[in-house]
Amino acid sequence: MSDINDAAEPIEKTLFEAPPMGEQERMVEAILFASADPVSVAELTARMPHGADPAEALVTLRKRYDGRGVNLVRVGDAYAMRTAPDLGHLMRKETVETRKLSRAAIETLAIVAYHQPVTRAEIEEIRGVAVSRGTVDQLLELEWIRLGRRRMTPGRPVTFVVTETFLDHFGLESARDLPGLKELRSAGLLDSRPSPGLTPADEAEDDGQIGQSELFED
Amino acid sequence: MSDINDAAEPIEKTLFEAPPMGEQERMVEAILFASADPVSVAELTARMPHGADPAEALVTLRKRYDGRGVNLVRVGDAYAMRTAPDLGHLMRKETVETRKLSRAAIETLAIVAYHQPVTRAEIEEIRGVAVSRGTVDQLLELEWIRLGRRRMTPGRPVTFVVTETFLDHFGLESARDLPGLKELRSAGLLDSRPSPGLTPADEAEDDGQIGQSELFED
Amino acid sequence: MPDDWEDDARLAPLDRMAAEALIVDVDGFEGPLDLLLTLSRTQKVDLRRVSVLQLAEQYLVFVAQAQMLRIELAADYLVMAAWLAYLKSRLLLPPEPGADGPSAEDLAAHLAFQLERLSAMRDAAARLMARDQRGRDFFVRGIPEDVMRHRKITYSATLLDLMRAYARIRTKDEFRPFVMDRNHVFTMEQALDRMRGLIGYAGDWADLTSFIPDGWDINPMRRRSSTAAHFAAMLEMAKAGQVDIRQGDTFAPIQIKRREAR
Repeated sequence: MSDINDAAEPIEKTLFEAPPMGEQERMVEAILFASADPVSVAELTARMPHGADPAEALVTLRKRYDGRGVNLVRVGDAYAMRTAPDLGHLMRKETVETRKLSRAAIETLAIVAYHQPVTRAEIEEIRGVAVSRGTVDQLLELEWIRLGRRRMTPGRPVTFVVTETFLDHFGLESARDLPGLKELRSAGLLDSRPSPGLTPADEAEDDGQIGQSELFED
Repeated sequence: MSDINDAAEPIEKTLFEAPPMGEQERMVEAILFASADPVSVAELTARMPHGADPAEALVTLRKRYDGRGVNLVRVGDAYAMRTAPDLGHLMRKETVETRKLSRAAIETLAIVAYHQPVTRAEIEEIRGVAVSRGTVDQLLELEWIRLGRRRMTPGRPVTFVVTETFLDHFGLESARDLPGLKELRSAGLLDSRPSPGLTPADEAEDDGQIGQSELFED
Repeated sequence: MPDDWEDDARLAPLDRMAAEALIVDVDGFEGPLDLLLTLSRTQKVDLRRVSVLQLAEQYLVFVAQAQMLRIELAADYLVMAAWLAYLKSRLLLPPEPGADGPSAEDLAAHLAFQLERLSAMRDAAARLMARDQRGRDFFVRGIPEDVMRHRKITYSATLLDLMRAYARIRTKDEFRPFVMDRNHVFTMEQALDRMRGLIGYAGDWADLTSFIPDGWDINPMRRRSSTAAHFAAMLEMAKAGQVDIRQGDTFAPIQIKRREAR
């Protein structure tokens, strides 16, 4: 949480008295309730009066909503109010029919999530098949993946990473909370293991330089 | 509140055990939160498990949100969650953008500053191009120029002068503090090539049309 | 055909059924790796201990059958088949002493790794999709309140901007007399008219400066302008073949004479 505190540290504390914590909690509550999308601590700070510390208010507010019908959840660096997942059956009326994702799209999404930042060539190597433009486009359109930094290898290929919208959709606090991530990593299945010489896909140009250290960097 | 109780009176109570009141409250909370429109008691009853008493849950839930950042309010025959009225100001976001003045505006401003009081026709004569209404309006709106006395010439045209706000913005004590042509030249801001046949002494002559005596009157 | 039947007969009935099912379904596979993963399931072992040799054979049988049934296989299936045939031979033969490159065991291990990784990613994808999802299991605020955005624009300008702007206008201003003041300018057209008239009277060589009219030789600006105009007019006439030009030395007076008509 230290990063949150840093972000919320007001630069000038002198000019106005910050509102009492109870009031700050009400303000955070009102702002989060009003927004369908997660709100970052920085934005909360910007919208609240001078000297307010939304990070602290978030902690107490989160406790207050613990076990309620609506919960305060963390999404990446932002926070949002969401109905408790166990009450989903009451909300069928609100369900938005989402397009069925193809198997290729689901697998590609999982590979981006678990291997990010990942290049298209790496996705293709893992799936053993070419990734169609439409698959990537669909995930980009859903705003579940976005372009990351270019890889510093010959050709400077673009990489893909998952977005906050992705985290929000799957109720994840961060990409570190992906199910089974630790097990996959300790089994070495997230390594970019260079193929020994000739390989069927002949993907000599792309792998090897991924560097595990780059995974899940912020 | 009697109407609520009437509407919520369950007709058959026998088939299933109704969920405990705490659970019912959570359900009402989640449904109200997620609904796009206010929800009536009848609709709550229809969506909640058999035997539930949303009217009672609404009463406790309303108390729970009393004084919070979000309140449970009654809208006609239905209920909804709304931001506490005193926090409405948080739903506004001020963004401050800093822009550079356009070339036309800064030139017009400079002419007003150096030649005040100056008429629009004079500004146009000095700039050599027409001055758009928008440019003058923008400077008036910024309160950097204001209307001065009317010129005692045919048509009695209005004049423009610079304001206190202008002096304040540019850190000047008075318009007399503006650097003169010689200073501009020695600062390298004026093209120092003297035009043929024109001696520095001639410079005074074209100021003459503007009415030298009128310059910098207050 | 008999050969093919013989091949087929070597397969265990279960394997044959599996292979036939696969053939029917060839369009359902997402590439050779997907097919290999499916084939490996028939071994019913941990993917780490999968027999790549056995897998290679299964794959080659699959491809052979597909070809027998005249099913068009995509190129990458055939590339994989060629590679697996190569790997199979490498696995069966003793390693050549002093051979370069990775060993057959390394290649087999990497293939097993690829299969395990693909399988793990599929499981991960399934687990991801099984999570509570927004809009299906949990919901956002149904009546989001729009944040009213008030955009406040402040304009900035510094004293230097102001001075620069003024300097810009004044610089323009200073050139104005030069443009406006036509009475100090003698144009080439004027000089040309004048010289055409005069040249006929001057039968012999005459100094160019003698053509300059009275009143244009004292004021330096007028003198410069008229000299330039007459010089240009002279060149124009020389080009038209109307005059000859001569000059004794550098900076010596320029003399002109009408060219005799032939």
